[in-house]
Amino acid sequence: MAESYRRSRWTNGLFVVPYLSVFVTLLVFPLAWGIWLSLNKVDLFGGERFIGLKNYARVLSDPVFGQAVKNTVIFVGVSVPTLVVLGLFLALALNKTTKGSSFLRGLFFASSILSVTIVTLIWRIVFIPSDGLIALIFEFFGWQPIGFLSTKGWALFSVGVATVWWCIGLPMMLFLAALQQIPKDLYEAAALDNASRWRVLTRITLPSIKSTIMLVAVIQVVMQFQLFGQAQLMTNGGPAGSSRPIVMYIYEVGFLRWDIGMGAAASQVLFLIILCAAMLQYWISTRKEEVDA
Amino acid sequence: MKALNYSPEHLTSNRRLFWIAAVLGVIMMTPVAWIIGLSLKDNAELLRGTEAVFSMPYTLVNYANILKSSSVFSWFMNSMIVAIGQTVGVLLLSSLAGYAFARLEFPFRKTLFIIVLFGLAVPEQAVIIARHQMFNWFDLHNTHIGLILPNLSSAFGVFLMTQFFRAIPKEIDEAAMLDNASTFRIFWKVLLPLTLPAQATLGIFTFLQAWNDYWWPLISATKSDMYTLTIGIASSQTNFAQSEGLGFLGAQAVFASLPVVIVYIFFQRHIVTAVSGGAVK
Amino acid sequence: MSASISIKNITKRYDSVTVLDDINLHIEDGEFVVFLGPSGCGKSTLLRMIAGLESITEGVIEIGDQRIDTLPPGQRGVAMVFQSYALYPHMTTRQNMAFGLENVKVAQEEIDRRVNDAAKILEIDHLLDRKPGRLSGGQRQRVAIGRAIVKEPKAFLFDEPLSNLDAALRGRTRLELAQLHQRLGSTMVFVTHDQVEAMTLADRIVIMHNQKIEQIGTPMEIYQHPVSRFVAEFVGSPPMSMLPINQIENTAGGVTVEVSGAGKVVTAITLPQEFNAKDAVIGIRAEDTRVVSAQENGLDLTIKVIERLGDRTLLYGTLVDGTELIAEDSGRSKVKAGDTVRVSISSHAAHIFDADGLAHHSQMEV
Amino acid sequence: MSASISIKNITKRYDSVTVLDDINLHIEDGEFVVFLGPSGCGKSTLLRMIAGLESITEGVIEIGDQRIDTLPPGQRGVAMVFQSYALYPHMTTRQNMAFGLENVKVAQEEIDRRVNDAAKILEIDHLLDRKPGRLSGGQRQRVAIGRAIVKEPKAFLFDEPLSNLDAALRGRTRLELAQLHQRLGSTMVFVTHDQVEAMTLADRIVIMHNQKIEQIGTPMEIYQHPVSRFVAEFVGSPPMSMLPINQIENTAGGVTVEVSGAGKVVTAITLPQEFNAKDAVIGIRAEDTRVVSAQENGLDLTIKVIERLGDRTLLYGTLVDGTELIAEDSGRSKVKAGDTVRVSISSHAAHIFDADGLAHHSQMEV
Amino acid sequence: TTIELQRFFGACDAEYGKMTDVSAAVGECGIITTLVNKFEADNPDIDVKVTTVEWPGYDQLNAQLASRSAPDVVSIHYSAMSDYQSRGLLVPLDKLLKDQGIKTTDFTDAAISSVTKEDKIYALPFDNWTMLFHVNNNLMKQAGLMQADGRPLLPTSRDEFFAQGKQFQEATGKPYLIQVLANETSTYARFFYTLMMQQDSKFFDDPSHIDLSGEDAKAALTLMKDITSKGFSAKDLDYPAAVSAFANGDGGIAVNGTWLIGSYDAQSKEANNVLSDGYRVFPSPQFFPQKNATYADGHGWVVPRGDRSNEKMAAIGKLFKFFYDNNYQWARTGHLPTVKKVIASDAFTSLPHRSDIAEIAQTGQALPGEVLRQFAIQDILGEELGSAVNGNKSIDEALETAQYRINDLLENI
Ligand SMILES: Nc1ncnc2c1ncn2[C@@H]1O[C@H](COP(=O)(O)OP(=O)(O)OP(=O)(O)O)[C@@H](O)[C@H]1O
Ligand SMILES: Nc1ncnc2c1ncn2[C@@H]1O[C@H](COP(=O)(O)OP(=O)(O)OP(=O)(O)O)[C@@H](O)[C@H]1O
Ligand SMILES: [Mg+2]
Ligand SMILES: [Mg+2]
Repeated sequence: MAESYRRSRWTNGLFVVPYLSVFVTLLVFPLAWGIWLSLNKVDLFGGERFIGLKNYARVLSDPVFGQAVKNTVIFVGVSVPTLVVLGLFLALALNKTTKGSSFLRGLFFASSILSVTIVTLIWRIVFIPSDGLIALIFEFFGWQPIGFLSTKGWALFSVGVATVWWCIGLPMMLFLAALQQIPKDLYEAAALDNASRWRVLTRITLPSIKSTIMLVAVIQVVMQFQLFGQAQLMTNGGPAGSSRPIVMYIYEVGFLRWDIGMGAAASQVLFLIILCAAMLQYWISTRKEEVDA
Repeated sequence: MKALNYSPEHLTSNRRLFWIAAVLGVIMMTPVAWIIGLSLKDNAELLRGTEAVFSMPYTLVNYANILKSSSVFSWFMNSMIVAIGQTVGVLLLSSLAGYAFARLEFPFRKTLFIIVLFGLAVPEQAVIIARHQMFNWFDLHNTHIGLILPNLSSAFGVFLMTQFFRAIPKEIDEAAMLDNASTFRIFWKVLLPLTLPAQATLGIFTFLQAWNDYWWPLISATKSDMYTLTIGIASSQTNFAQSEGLGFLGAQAVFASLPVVIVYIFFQRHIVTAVSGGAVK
Repeated sequence: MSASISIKNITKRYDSVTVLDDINLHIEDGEFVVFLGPSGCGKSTLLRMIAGLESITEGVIEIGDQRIDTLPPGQRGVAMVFQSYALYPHMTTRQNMAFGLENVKVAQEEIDRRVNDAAKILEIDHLLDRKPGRLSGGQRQRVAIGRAIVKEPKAFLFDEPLSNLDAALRGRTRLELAQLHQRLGSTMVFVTHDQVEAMTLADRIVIMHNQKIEQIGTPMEIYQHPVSRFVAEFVGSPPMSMLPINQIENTAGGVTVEVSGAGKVVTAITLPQEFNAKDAVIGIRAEDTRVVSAQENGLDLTIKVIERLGDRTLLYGTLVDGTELIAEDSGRSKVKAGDTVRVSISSHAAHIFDADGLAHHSQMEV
Repeated sequence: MSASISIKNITKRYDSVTVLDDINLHIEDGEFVVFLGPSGCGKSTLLRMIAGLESITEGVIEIGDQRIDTLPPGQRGVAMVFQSYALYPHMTTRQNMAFGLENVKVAQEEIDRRVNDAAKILEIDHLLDRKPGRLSGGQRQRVAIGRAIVKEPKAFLFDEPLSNLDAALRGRTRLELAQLHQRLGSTMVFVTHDQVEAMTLADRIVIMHNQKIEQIGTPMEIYQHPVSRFVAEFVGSPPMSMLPINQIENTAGGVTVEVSGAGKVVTAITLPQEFNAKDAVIGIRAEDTRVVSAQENGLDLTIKVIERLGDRTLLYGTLVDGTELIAEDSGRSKVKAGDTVRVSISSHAAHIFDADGLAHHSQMEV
Repeated sequence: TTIELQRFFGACDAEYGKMTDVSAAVGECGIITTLVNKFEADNPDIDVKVTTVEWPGYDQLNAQLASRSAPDVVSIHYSAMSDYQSRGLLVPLDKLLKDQGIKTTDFTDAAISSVTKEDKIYALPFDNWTMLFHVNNNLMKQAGLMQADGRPLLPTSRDEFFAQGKQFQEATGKPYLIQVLANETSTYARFFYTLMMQQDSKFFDDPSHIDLSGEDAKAALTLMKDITSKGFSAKDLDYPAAVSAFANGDGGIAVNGTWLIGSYDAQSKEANNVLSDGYRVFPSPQFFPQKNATYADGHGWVVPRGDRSNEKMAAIGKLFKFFYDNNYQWARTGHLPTVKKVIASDAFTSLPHRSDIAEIAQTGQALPGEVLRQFAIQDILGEELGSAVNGNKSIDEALETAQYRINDLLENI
């Protein structure tokens, strides 16, 4: 048997050893430990006692958890499409080489560099009644003030606004990158084919960046399911738990109630939900490919 | 003479879209302008009503107060060390692993890659307690290493770098093979330089993430001289701090963001091209 | 449905750079015209201006009797085949071809009919439900042409459509294009920098150079009577050999020139009175040379490189003074590199170019 | 420093698909060998197996006297030029060329010397400090060759290095390669599917087809004595015309065949006793046909398409029964599409192929 | 010796980093910073290393305890102590205090009982705080709710509350109460505790079980809901908005903590603002006749478990003694002192408004010390009360859910 550079060699694996060792010690092992904890009655300071799936039963039967799941799903269901559509819109509008567009591109991306404490600080100061920016605007127009952070419905909406504001940069950039890779001559062919602007968008542009749309959606779903800081700092999950996301539930159970076991169980449930959502998306996208082909 | 131009830019966008985006941009920036305005006002004045932002006098006293805090600079240094350390670490590990996953054959390659991809979906909450315990054993809390390590396990970097290495034509490493370069030298001298745009992209994201990280530093750096800037500034807020001054809070927000904003403004062009040029197809 | 194209005083500038300078050209209805020229001479720009993909700085373009340069591309009634084909990657062959018709709301049966007809002509009926990603280069090329055909345009525009194909396929497709033109009888404008393509396809060739049209003519006119040294060297493979002239003598029925290091060559060319021999050259095509036995008259050529093309053999050599000359021998030539052979030149086929590159041809019609 | 290459019983399989089947080939020291064949026939695979970039399923490869198939690519002493050039984009020309030498710790002066020498040979001295992104296609190509030269390899391997160049540049570079081979005298193996390249460059051509070597020979052997119908049709442009044979008669000094719809053709071919005329064809190259006046003997050819190549004109036509035939006329041909011309065939140059594609040539040496 | 001290109360090194003159400092942060500085200056052999944490800092404390790297002295709420004490994470301080000559009887009953668990003292009580009624007299005057002695007329029963509120609102057009109702759970819970205590309710008789099924709970919540739904309170204000709303004169009475006395008093001493010369503060009025009580909590200093040398323990003792001695200084923040003799002292009573609220020392009441996870309970209770007050749930439903959730929490500790 002759030698080839492509031959599988265990020494080649050495390149992944540094990462894998970090991956295993800092992710896989803690994850496994987390799963173990979720099977135990345990608080922050130890005292483990194996109780099987009881923690899961408690989590799943807790109406507060149910509400948190509902909130999170609604949040993801609204914010992710918004991010995708808005990001796409911005990318389309700013896909030019003019100074104005590149300035705006920079501007829309700029918010992504702020930390969550700053972002929520900014938005709290915008949303608070009487002193907030929006309150001033409402006052100026003589409108009835709205308690954006303290009214059921508006609270989650406000968290969503801050989130979209914070996260819009990345989708826009990814879409811009994808748009720039569409060959120019496709558009020229379409122009000669008498295609209207709308048909160019729907039949040329969107199909060409389909995989990027998918990628952006998956990334955002994974990220938005982990919503925490914004809700914690802006609304504290309220009112009446109407803006409490799953991660905040986990935090409360684990850190305020010290019930690590139950928190761990909720974490694993979240992990499963994210995994399923991502795989579902992946499955839908690849399945459609196959039908097309 | 009517100029006809059907470049893609003209087909996918037009003036109207641009102006809508411009208006959105103004709306985007309003909160930031609001905060900056607040940060330039005396707190006592704001206490009586935030409309004061729209009128003189303005003052830098809030910033002066932040700077007077003796620890701000050491927090800043901690943030720098942690962010840079994390960035370098992630780039190194992800590049090595990405190269191997994209280019080399070794036992269980596919399986390992899929397992790593599963890592993308693991929420931080699912691992943070066990991590905290582990760092106990090794006495890593309140050290820079302890702050840097956890995010090195990010699967995103490996995923991204694998995509990038895959996009490099195979002939390049074959040419290097024939040039008698060792596997490591091919990685180091030939392929790695070609992933510079990718390195920039991943580097920027890692840096920003590290800079803005909150949870892990909060529970790992519990000594004030190990605080990062985010934690440090949060800690200096008093009990029910907001009553003490929107101006001071605004200044803190601006101040904590300043380094990344400066980095961003300086490198904006590169960041944008790096992100667009290096995006995954 | 096809029409003539008139290009009147067209100028194109990018900022201060002039890319095309006052171009005038009339293309007849049904004619196959090829724009030929070196890279960057503005061929694509001119074609794209006809299509409406590039703005016009000055001038007017008409198709038939209608001025079209003010119309958007889709309404000019032209179809274009791109070098990269520009097929819509996510649409099947059928969808690619139908897209343009759907845009102008042609009835579905009519679309089907046209697509099927075109597919039959191009022999791509079995590929109608594949996407471009699953087609070979040649098949893609045909789909791109099909997409043009179904629109029944007044004129077809081709921008180097063959340059992405491999050698063998390029030859075959060239032939198919020629047949297609015969079958459809449409006006066709074709851009290339490959002179073989130009020669084999064109009714007329437009040679472009330095922002201008250098020569317009049938392939044979261009090959046999290039107006300038540039055209002479650009058209023909291998390129015409250029030998520096030392001295010119007027003789009956032409001039006899003394070629540097090669002795006298008798030609049938009459030169004007004021002709300046300085820096003038005589141009000879390889096929107008002949390897003869050492006893016969001719030039001694020391062979450096031999190219065997099967049916003929090209000999790249130098004359005694180092001047380079390319000669042709039969496909069964026994000449080897390093040999010195005697070469005779068909002097009636020679051309003389003055210092400015202006050509003078033999009066004798051959 | 150059060496012969021996390929012994090489087989390559991907899972169950056999890509190369028991290949044997000996390449002489200093020889220029071209692998020619249709796309997908395994040319690149074989070349890459020599380079060590592809594993070998069975068999042995030797360079000089040394078995090399067990060595890693870098230690085989071969250099390769890729179709895409595979230059290191972030290194200057000089660094690109020096990289391989640095890897084996050649002294710096020696590296400089070799790089400068190679750059001079290839006329890229002025480009040494540029990066590939700022080089034209032809310049990149030369840098890629330069990178190979500095390693002073035992053999050069080329995988379609010209196919990314445009027509004119391809012709020029072909010539430069031929000169380079003359100058260096190294063993060179060159892969292409362009038969013109193969014909013009090779000392010997290896025709590959169906996982096998179909024929090995000098360009002229291959052109004039193709061993099979496949080779005959693949080599030569335009391809050899194939006319179906109805009947065969043995005559003195050869056979006379009756060609479908074209009457009798007298050849100098002797066929074996048991030859089966069924499905046999007679092959005629375009240059072995001649347009004659209507009074002379010959076949009537109705012309469909005309290709004017300048120095000659190709006539694509059909005989009375529809059989296709390509004939050649002079560059100054006046024939137009639609004309019917009389064509005579140099029958001593004809070839006969039996139903299995096996060739029979004229005994007469020409 | 080095003492690691960890506290909230904010950072103000800029202003007070070097200052040792405690009497010149104002505000929680300023006073605690100068106190520590002074202590270090007085005891050159002891080095106090201060770590400031974000309020309330329990995430960090938990992390430190879990990693056995807790500091020597930590600030804590009385209400959070049981959690740590019950897991043996705190060091009893009886001996340490006794060595310094501090007797349990030196502290107010409210204070000492808050820090005593299982008959041992686990914290140095530092202060008590409650929610108060901060009154804008200028507006009260406008509404005709001023008494002859310059005191505002405050309700002493529910009916009076609504009557006076109505009168106030009709006269001024502004809400009677300014409450923190948005983005906040603690204010709901504290007010509710106060109302329950005024009814002498036994809702936490069993510290591992809350009982909200009684009429008392219903009455308390009904009152809270009526105040808001009948329009007697400003709506939608979060904490900072409520603070500034009162400062802007947007309402008559702010329901907020002891810690605001200082800044409102300062404002009232300036000219030309809505509070000029018109600020008073009083304990929460008695809405229910059964008992004069108000919910109170407080800050104390604990020593987390860990190995410490005797020398270090002695140093900590010195520090605690110093804090004890300077209880008056701390009381200047607005919090109530925990040392009996300070409350009685002239210095304290002559501080503005302190005499108006002195009774809190008697009426202030905490949840039973054995109740664990009081922060978590407060969150749950506040959330459910809030949904009832804001009309998202019926009163019965809210109480039922709160009771269920709290008991589920307590059962699973
Ligand atoms: N946007 C532009 N700005 C400035 N110059 C341009 C621009 N587009 C093209 N040019 C210039 O115009 C000239 C003509 O370009 P064009 O593409 O028409 O050449 P071409 O003849 O088609 O060449 P090729 O054979 O390489 O395709 C070139 O010199 C090119 O550099
Ligand atoms: N990894 C692989 N797995 C399976 N089959 C392969 C693989 N690589 C190549 N082949 C097949 O091997 C055959 C030979 O490929 P090769 O690249 O050598 O062809 P080639 O002669 O160089 O063609 P071309 O002229 O198109 O470059 C092809 O039919 C190809 O499909
Ligand atoms: Mg062009
Ligand atoms: Mg190949």
